[in-house]
Amino acid sequence: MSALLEVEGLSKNFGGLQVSSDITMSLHPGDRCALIGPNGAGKTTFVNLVTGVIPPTAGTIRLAGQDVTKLSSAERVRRGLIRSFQVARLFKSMTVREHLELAVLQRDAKTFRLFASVSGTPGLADEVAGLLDTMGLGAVAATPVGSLAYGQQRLLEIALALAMKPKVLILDEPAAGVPHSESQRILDAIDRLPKDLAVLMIEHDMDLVFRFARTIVVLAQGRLLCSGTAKEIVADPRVREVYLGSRAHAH
Amino acid sequence: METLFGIAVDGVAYGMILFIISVGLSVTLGLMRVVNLAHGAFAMVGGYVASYAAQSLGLPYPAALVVAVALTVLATLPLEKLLYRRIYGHANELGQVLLTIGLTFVIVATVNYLFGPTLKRIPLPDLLLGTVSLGPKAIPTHRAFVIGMGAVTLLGLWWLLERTDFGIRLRAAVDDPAMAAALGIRTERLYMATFALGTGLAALGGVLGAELLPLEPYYAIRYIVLFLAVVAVGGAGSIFGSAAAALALGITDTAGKYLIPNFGEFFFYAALILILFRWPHGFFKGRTA
Amino acid sequence: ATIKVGVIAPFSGPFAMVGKTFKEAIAVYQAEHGTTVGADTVEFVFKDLDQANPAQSKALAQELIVKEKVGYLAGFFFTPDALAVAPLIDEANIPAVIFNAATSAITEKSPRYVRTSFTLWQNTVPLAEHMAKQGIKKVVTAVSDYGPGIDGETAFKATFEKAGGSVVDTIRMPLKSNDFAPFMQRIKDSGAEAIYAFLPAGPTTLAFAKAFADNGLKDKGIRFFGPGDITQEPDLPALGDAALGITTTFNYSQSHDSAKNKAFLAKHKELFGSSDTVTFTSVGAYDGAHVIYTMIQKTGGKSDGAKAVDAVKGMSWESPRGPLTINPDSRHVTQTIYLRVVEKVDGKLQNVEKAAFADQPDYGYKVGK
Amino acid sequence: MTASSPPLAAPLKTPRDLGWIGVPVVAVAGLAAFWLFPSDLGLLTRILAAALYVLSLDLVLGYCGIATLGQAAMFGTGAYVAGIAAVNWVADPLALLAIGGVAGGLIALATGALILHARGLTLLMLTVAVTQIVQEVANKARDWTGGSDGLSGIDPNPVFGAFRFDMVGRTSYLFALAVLVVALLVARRIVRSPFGLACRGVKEDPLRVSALGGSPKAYLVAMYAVAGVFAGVAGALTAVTSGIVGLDSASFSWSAEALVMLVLGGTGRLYGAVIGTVAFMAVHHILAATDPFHWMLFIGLFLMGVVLFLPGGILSGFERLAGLLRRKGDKA
Amino acid sequence: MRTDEVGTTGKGLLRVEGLTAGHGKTLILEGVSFTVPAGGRLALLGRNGVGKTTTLATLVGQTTRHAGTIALDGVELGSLASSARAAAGLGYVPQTRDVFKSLTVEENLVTGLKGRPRSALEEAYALFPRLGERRRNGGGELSGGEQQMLSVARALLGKPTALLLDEPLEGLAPVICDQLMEALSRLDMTVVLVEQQVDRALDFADSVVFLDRGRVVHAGPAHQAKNDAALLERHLGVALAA
Ligand SMILES: Nc1ncnc2c1ncn2[C@@H]1O[C@H](COP(=O)(O)OP(=O)(O)OP(=O)(O)O)[C@@H](O)[C@H]1O
Ligand SMILES: Nc1ncnc2c1ncn2[C@@H]1O[C@H](COP(=O)(O)OP(=O)(O)OP(=O)(O)O)[C@@H](O)[C@H]1O
Ligand SMILES: [Mg+2]
Ligand SMILES: [Mg+2]
Repeated sequence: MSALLEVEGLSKNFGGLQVSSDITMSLHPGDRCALIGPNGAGKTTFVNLVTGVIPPTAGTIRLAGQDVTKLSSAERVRRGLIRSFQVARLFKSMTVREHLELAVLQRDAKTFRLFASVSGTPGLADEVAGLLDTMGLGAVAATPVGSLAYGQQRLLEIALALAMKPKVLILDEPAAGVPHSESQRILDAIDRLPKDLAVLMIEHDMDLVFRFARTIVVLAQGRLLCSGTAKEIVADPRVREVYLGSRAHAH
Repeated sequence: METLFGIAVDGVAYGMILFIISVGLSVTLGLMRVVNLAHGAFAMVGGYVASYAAQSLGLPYPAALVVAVALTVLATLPLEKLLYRRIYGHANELGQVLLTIGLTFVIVATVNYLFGPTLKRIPLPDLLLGTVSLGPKAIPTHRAFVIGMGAVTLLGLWWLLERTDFGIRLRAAVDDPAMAAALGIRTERLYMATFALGTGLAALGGVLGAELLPLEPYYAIRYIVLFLAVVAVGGAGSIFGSAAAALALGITDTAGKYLIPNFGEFFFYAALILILFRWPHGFFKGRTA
Repeated sequence: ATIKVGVIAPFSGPFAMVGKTFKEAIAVYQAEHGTTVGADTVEFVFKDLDQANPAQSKALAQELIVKEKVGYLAGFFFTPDALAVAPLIDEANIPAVIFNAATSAITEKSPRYVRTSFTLWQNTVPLAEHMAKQGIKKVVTAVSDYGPGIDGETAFKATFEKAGGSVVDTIRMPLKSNDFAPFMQRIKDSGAEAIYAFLPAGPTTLAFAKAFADNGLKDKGIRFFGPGDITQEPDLPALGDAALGITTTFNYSQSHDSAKNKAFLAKHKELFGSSDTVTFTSVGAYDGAHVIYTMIQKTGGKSDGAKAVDAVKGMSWESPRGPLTINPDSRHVTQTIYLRVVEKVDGKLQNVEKAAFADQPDYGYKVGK
Repeated sequence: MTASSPPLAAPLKTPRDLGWIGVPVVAVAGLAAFWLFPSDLGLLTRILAAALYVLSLDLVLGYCGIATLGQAAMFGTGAYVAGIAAVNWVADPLALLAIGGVAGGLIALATGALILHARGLTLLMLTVAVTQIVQEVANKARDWTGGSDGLSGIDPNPVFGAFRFDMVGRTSYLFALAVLVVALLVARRIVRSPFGLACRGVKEDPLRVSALGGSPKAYLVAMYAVAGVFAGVAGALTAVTSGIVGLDSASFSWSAEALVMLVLGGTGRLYGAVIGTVAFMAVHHILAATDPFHWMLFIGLFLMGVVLFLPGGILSGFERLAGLLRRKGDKA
Repeated sequence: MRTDEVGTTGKGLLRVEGLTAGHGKTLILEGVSFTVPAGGRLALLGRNGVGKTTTLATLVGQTTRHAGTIALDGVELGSLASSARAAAGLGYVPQTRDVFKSLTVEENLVTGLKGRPRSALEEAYALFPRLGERRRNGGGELSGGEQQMLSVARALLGKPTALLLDEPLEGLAPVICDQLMEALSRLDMTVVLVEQQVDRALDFADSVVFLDRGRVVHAGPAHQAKNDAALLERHLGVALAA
């Protein structure tokens, strides 16, 4: 099967600092890939590059075969490249429900309807309800996000990503601040996603990584250090040295 | 060639006056993030105090200048405690607009009542009268003086805000007051000091600029757009930015009026739009996180 | 019965002085002539319109007519505010006596307008002729870029060039100008011997006059002419020595030497403690009040605009500013225009009259734009 | 708290508007005023037109978070274009409103596309600049606009060919009231539409919106244009009812006044615009009538008082009052 | 509580009693009490949204306190301004990091100095070399983990007597986590730690408090809790990876 996302020779400098250098990788339908690496290795930057938040210094990005390197981030989203944010980024005064409604309407390109009513949009309510209980947010549906606990905000982040029916889903530390009990929800939700889409997850919580990922890619100082299955990675001395540290064996 | 030189000189002179008059706003609006539309009012108060001190009390110009700044700061500090303190913070920009407009109205009405609607002047010392000639071009001595004062203010402020712990703490307190307080920074005192700095500079500008922007009760409202323009183009909170902006606008305005006087207004605002189009955050990207 | 007169003028805001002078002049007139005409009591009702805002002007006029049931409208400092009421005074058949608004075209817009102030043409034509006679050849006009300014420019250019002079540059300065140095530079470069300048009284005029002195045009011997508004008495102290030598033509100056004026000033001082603020708007209102009184008297108190206006067409009388006649077709005062120079008279800056041009009509009537 | 209840308090969601009652309330109040102040219709008409104008600002500021000092650019354009049309070609009042609306919308679309990439103070300045330019154009094009003398001689036909604009201003007033009510209904519809929701998203965090696949600027420009239509209609309405257009209708101070009146009433609620306008203009009128020399002092204190004691505007005051009453009700 | 008997010599005795607080009128905490002896280490655990952050925020004075007392070495902090509490010796690392985005890394650290000389900054760079490399970068430019480091370093520079940490390990690479916990355990100051990585938290702490819906539902020694799977299951819904 052809790759959904192909990244080739991707590089980024901030001033003198090379944050990503010559990264080449690809995601295929059904991939469940984890991207790990030390702090400041360039993971979030990589995501920002792929999703078009910042322009690369060099390299190309192809989505389902088409070159999207020049496209705006919004355009990439419309083509199914969806990401969640490392630090929850939400509309503080809008309720949880409104968030999901907006996401769905946006996905269906219905947001320029000036004279329609939100509540009257067919199918919307049900879909939103579905998303709410997938993430166990039903109880707080009517709460302005500004007054949600951090963890709950993280869950909403994921819910939003799911609402957009991604082809390629990129999760930047989805479980940061979410306790293990809750993080299982996230994995379950991901498992319930259509099998043919590709998921890339950035995470520092190793149990989560090992539970989720079939392949793991390690990034260090902006370069691909190595990639492989959980076993191979844990076994790799370089990874232990730069990233996992002593506790790795615990798993 | 000579024309260009003339335009440059007049432009710079005008620009520096703009800077002196606006820099106070760059501090309150840019650094403290308070949309202080009463800036013009404070400048005016400074001007009136100086005018009164010089004309009725017969103080010499420098003394009048100092008195004006001092009194304005003293007079406005209570306002900080009573009014501004309640409206600090991002969320409240509109409240700030409304409150400071209201305050401006009150000050205008008061000044109008106390001093009447007629124009007031601050008599210059003989030293500042007449003109100094720069090559082919002569500019009023007073403007040369203002240029000097402008340069001093510029450097002083830059040092204070960028090089001292005060500056760092202030910027921290503006960036995230709650966290700053949790680190032991006494935000209230910091804000009060900065507010005082802002109004002091406003008063200074009001006095030094009086030759160009004559004192009358509606001064407070008349020129606010001008002040905002300088701060916006400079990049809120950037002192150098304000200076650069003031000069740029000064030169633009002068060139426009000289070359195509009948369309000077167009020229100025068209230029403003172009500049802000090219530098959406102002010359020196403001400290708006 | 009580006959109400609605006065629309700025009583607050930057032009509050104007309203004040209107009010005071009317008070002086009533103090001199009483508040009754025949069987009727005359009551003035004042409405505040702080800046040019025609829509508001019309709303106020409406209120005055409908609610206050006024028989006469008066006041009007700005041209648009005066123009705004044209349809109303026609429909209600009410006269509108204009105390100031100085654009010639106004009285053409309704037969019920009568104007007791002046127009820029009226002041400018004699000035231009005088300058030509002085042997001045090259002049730059520098006017604020709005109606009156442009009227002034047109009037000056037409007259001065007809008299053989040449206008080497016509500068229209944005109303909001603060820094006049560039204009001064331009005037210098134009090599003119004199300027004809008109700006609205207030801060801009002050800054302009200062710039004129500071940038050494005065020293260079360039002469400064203009309509009298720019050196109106209340502003002179602030203008200071920068104003010395400015030569203007105008229909009134405080220092005008006549019994009527002395009496007027005396009464004003008596009522309000000082007569320093007396200026052209004062006499505009004073004579306006006189016209209204006459109308009431001639119409025997019945409110009929058309009749009232006809009644005062051609009427002549002696005013503090000199002899006045209401021109029957333009319904604007024909009056003496004085040539004045700003001088220090025992320590106080004054517009000192140097010459008088009798019976000046509104040269701008039906000239069109 | 019982063990079953989720660990959070009742949502602190503020009502976006007064719900459906708002519109009828405005209509009824409007008619009441018609009977109560039959001889103040001139002023009341101006208030209604101003309310529509301020409403247009609420669409941008309250629902997109764009603070602008340029609303008068659209108002003025609407007023002048409608005025010029009236003087030269068109006489039907409704047609004139439409023309004004289109004009306002177009200028908003054009300038919005040019300036809406900016934020905050920069945007504020840009909107000011646009207004100044519009005003300067109006000043320069004397032959069309009458320049500073104002554009007079606007004399539209009777409404529906039946009701002529009388001197007392009855027609004008009812006409304006009808327009305002319709406008409120439309506005209410728009802010509750998917589009309105998206705009609120942009207000909160544009970047997040683009991460959802939307283009923030597109929404902003669209809403700016919609507001432009409202402002343009308001301008045309003023031109039609007052018969004259002056440079003040495209002035900075008129823009600033809109902002003041809106914040006074409360942003993001539509009705705040109406309440703020009525409050401000009524207070202004009364003060100016009673004590022209010092009204500014009192209106200044009034504004400050509102900020200090009714943060969120007069409407929020009402809401809090209602809230108190409701809680009392619950207790009883 | 047993922790009371632990030697209360040295500074940093933190005693919280009957704390009822929330955001504005909405109550989040109800009668939360616990005591940490000088130099003691308390782990504050609980599910999402039970009030852990609110508890710490209340200690530093960022929420509305309706009732209860907060005493540090006998000094009542409850009524003091946030800045005064910091002066009294509280250090705080918020869950959302709250680095000053418009300040450089170095300037951020300076804000934490509390009057100590700038030379002290080297301590921070020693603890997190990464920050040293980035000292001229804007705080907003830092990576998530780097911001976390900065937030922690900033708090440590002030030499607080009691340090409040809200999920300090979030977003840190395991190696860094090791280093940080190691560094923390070398500090001798009172520490209240909120952490999702329960195993690390319990290894570090000597006593633990479990919150649920704004109330303390269990308090006791950490080692005990660590081996009480049922307890953890009940209050966190997790069993530790053995
Ligand atoms: N705008 C920027 N300007 C300068 N440097 C930047 C900028 N953005 C990121 N960096 C630097 O690039 C490096 C990589 O940042 P990035 O956020 O990608 O790291 P990361 O792998 O996501 O780390 P973490 O796991 O801590 O989130 C960091 O050292 C950061 O300081
Ligand atoms: N600003 C706020 N206004 C109102 N309620 C709030 C606010 N912030 C948080 N809450 C509520 O208070 C409760 C406790 O929040 P808190 O952040 O203390 O939980 P937490 O234990 O830190 O959760 P997490 O582990 O996700 O950080 C939550 O239910 C949350 O919805
Ligand atoms: Mg990251
Ligand atoms: Mg928390």
